[in-house]
Amino acid sequence: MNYFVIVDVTLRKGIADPEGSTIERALPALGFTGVTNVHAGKSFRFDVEAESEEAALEKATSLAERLLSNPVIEDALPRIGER
Amino acid sequence: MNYFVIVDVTLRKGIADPEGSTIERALPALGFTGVTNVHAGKSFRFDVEAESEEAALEKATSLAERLLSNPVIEDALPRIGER
Amino acid sequence: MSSPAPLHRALGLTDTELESIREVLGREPNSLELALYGVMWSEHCSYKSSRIHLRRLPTEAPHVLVGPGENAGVIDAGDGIAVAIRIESHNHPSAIEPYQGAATGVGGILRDVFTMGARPLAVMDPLFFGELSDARQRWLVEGVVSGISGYGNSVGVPTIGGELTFDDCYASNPLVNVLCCGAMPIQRLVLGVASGVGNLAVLLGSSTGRDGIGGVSVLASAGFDGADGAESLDDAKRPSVQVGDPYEEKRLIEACLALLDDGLVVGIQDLGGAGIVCATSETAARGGVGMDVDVTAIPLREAGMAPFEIMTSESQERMLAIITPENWDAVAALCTKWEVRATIVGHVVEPSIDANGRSVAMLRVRQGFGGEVLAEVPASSLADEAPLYNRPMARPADLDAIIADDPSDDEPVGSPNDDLLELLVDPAWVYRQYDSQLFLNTVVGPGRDAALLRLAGPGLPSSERGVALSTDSNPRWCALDPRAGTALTVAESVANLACVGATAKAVVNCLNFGNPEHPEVMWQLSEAIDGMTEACVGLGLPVIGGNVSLYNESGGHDIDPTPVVGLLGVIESLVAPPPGWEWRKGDDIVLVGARHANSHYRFPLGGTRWATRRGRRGGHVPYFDAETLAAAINFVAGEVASICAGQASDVTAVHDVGGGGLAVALAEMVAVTALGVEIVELESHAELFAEFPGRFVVATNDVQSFIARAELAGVPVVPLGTVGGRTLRIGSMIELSVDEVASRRRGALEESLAAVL
Amino acid sequence: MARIGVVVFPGSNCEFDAAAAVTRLGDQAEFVWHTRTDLDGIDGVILPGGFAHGDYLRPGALARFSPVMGAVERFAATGGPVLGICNGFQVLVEAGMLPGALQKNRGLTFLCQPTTLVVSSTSSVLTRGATIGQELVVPINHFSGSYTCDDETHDELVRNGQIVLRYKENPNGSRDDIAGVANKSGNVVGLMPHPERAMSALLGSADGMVLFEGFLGVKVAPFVLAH
Ligand SMILES: Nc1ncnc2c1ncn2[C@@H]1O[C@H](COP(=O)(O)OP(=O)(O)O)[C@@H](O)[C@H]1O
Ligand SMILES: [Mg+2]
Repeated sequence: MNYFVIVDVTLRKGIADPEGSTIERALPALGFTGVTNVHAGKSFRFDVEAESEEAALEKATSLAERLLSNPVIEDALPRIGER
Repeated sequence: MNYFVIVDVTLRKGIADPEGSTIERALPALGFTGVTNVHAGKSFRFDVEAESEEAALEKATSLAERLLSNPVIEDALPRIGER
Repeated sequence: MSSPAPLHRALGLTDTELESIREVLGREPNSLELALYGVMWSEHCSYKSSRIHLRRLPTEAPHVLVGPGENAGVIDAGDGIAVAIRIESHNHPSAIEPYQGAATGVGGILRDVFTMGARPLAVMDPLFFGELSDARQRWLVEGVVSGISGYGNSVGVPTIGGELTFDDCYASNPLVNVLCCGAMPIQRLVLGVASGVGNLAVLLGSSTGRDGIGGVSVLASAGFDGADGAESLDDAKRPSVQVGDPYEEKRLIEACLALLDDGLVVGIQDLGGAGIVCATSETAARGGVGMDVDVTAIPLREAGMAPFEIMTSESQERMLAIITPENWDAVAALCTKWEVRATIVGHVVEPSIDANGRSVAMLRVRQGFGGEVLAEVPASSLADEAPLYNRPMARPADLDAIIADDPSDDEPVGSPNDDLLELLVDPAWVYRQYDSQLFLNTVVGPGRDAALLRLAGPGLPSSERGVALSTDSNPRWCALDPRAGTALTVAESVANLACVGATAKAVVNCLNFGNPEHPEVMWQLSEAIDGMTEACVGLGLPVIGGNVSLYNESGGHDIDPTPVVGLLGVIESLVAPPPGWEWRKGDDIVLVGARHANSHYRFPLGGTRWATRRGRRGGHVPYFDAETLAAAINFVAGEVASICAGQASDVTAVHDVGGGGLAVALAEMVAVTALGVEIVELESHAELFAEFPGRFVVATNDVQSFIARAELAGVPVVPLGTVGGRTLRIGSMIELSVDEVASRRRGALEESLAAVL
Repeated sequence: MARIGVVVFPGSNCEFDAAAAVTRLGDQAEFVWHTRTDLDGIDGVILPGGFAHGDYLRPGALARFSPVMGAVERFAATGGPVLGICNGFQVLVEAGMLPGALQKNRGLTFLCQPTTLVVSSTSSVLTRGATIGQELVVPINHFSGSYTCDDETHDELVRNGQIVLRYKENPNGSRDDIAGVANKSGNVVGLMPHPERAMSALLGSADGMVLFEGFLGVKVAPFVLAH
């Protein structure tokens, strides 16, 4: 079976997020108020060939932790997605 | 009310995704097989002050299209997220 | 098949052009054939409006190895090294997706250079935007600069200079020009020629997607899909934006140069605008041979692509190599090492014999080698025989009135101090984002008069020489007088090179103009070409390549005529850096060159930055006078060259007087040295801000001996003052602290951009 | 004469420049393609700057899986000198051979400019020929050069003298102005600035010379492990 997996990669708490803060600072000038705590992250989407949803997630988790994120600064969360 | 919004920015269908293809090509050598159609995207997380969920999403959509993506090559999909 | 009659217009072909196609083929073209003509006979590919004018440019000199017409111009730079150079525009793509538009512009210009066998060693990026008070312009600037940075840095070619102009005429039509210069051992020079019947056409690099199909996409809409079998495609979703992949390009560069070093290719050609049809028809036409292309062999990124999409796609990072069949295994092995995909997509075949017994090199598009022929047209009819137009020309009716309204007569309003501060901009925010040092060649990087590089690089014979590069433009002059404006722009460029000791050797140009269907635009283009011709003949320079970008319109208005000059020079011995702008305490400052302009006015202000900032866009442009210019330029170039050759000199700093005039040139030197200067009283405020080339500010620690040398050379010198203190003082007109000058200049651009990300 | 292996990944672009710095000081440079799995006969390894594997995913993230990296790790484990410059530094942290991580620059733009470095520790193969407090003008050329680590790691770096170079004026937001760090033994060093671009007055600075002299063992005693 082919499963569609999405991995969200976000910066770990406490790690500086210059991209998020820059966007946040720029917002008022562009007319956006009331938007706070902006954080920038990455996401990866792919198909995983596996026996079961669980097996697919397991594979995706290993991929996410070993490759798609840098554990020193990032968290990675895989989930089964909808196409 | 404060709503937590996540905006996923992905490349539009048909637009070349060199990052995704490069990662995909590298996988077999790293011992990951059966992973295909890899696509790389961005995501933004923020809090929106708004009257209702709908109003929050509307604000996020405008923000997503005007600032967080270029609709010529990217799709931006805002959703209410869980913290 | 649906009748092609309504189709040809949708493909951008006129009724007369359709008639010519029928004549060439001796029959009705099918829709695929029409699509091929549609892209190849577009203005972009065929230069149909400009070609008859471009023929007037001088193109020859003993050191020219390859002139216009090839992918890049090439000169013999000495010591067994050939230098290739090319400039191109990527204006329209950059207007809708600034990052990718600029990035793919860099990718394209690199391919033009390494397809000649040269390793790309330097990029330059002349950029033109609307005023930064508009948020969209800031978005464009950020996007374009990061696109050039993102692609150029990653692909590993330093960006060593460019231009940065802000003017409302570019508000919805920014100009993004990119120049690339590369070098090769002279024997590696190759041309994009297919020859040798039985040889193979090998497609290298990326797969082919529906990128940049643009105009021909009408074929996909209902009614036209029959013959080509295009699957239901939602036009609105069709991506015409190309995404650059610098990593693919980097591997492509290494693989192609290695193929050439190993003698494995007969000819090689990049895929640019019009993709495979362009590369195959051009190589076949140049070689006088036929070419069979198998559309099913081409690796695709997307399913269900129709032949017209495959043939015209502008997917990036692809090259076409012509090889002998015996070399296929070696080519494949080398490409595997560099992880570059190599696929045989075509065969070189005998030319066909037409009804009159003449041999005609045919491009045939087939469904499988030996399979059904989907299109069959003479290669040269696509590549070289587009109709040429001598479009109507007319001098703008209001030009005389505009010229008559000359700001040189204006009395100064307000303080010259403020005027000067307003004119100071340091483009460092831009060029700091570019790797300008890779290959350890950059002796003078961005931010000075011209860039100066050692003539060295991987695989080159060793040499003590250097090459210098400058890009220049002056749309303000060219709007008033495109002929004199263009000639003066060339002169300004030659003066820039003199500041780093180099002798100009060759010109490339990028002619950015408005809509050629406007007679005024055609007149501007023709005048600009005459001006370039006059300057190049007068200064002894060949034009070895260029690019024409038309249809640059903004809100219904044509942009100001913007011919961009790229100039390549050589210095014979480069063992010490040129003096630069850093003068020293106690130095004497002199002005070298004619003090007064050869013009209606001693100090003309027409078309200057000073006048434009005040909304004054009229006036007279100075005359171009090759002899006077050449004397000053050659003298300065010689002075600097001897310093670069390691000789002792009393000259400590050199800067040419360019945009903003004498006051700006002095202020720039004050800013970078952080040392003040005391300048004598000038004739008038106009002398502060007048712009005309051929003048240099020189600092010397032995003014007597310097003046003696200048006199010997017949070049006028005016003593201006002495270096020292913490103030920039120019007579009674300017008095500014060094810190204010420096901080205003440093911060100007960033402050204007600050409102955006 | 030392034999220095300059590792070349697809996408590397400073390999010629690194090799030029080595040969300029009279040693021998040898390109090591990333698929090689041995470093036989090599006396020192340089991971040069550039964009290995396009820097896709994260700088260094794909490169650290290249076959050659196993050999580099073994080489380092036996005390062999390893120098990562810019992208090479990013590969070393991704591979876990050096602590910390490199994030995007504070200003979110690529930066190519001269910087002044201050030598903070001389117990590394790179800085052993310099003196503490010595100032060196060396250019930077990166987008992701902001050094990041947690407090614990930082304490340890300080305690062990592993912070070898700091910026005099921080250009990119690096924690504690860090420009370069070493491993505990001092034989593996990574730095974001490009010392190979500062080897000649003609090009603006020759201050990188003292660093390469250290790395190549010129004019200084052979490196002795610090711990
Ligand atoms: N877009 C750019 N990219 C890189 N360098 C630039 C850019 N714009 C300007 N520069 C550099 O800044 C310096 C000043 O440019 P300019 O004012 O056009 O010089 P000049 O008036 O002498 O022709 C030049 O060295 C130029 O190469
Ligand atoms: Mg210039």
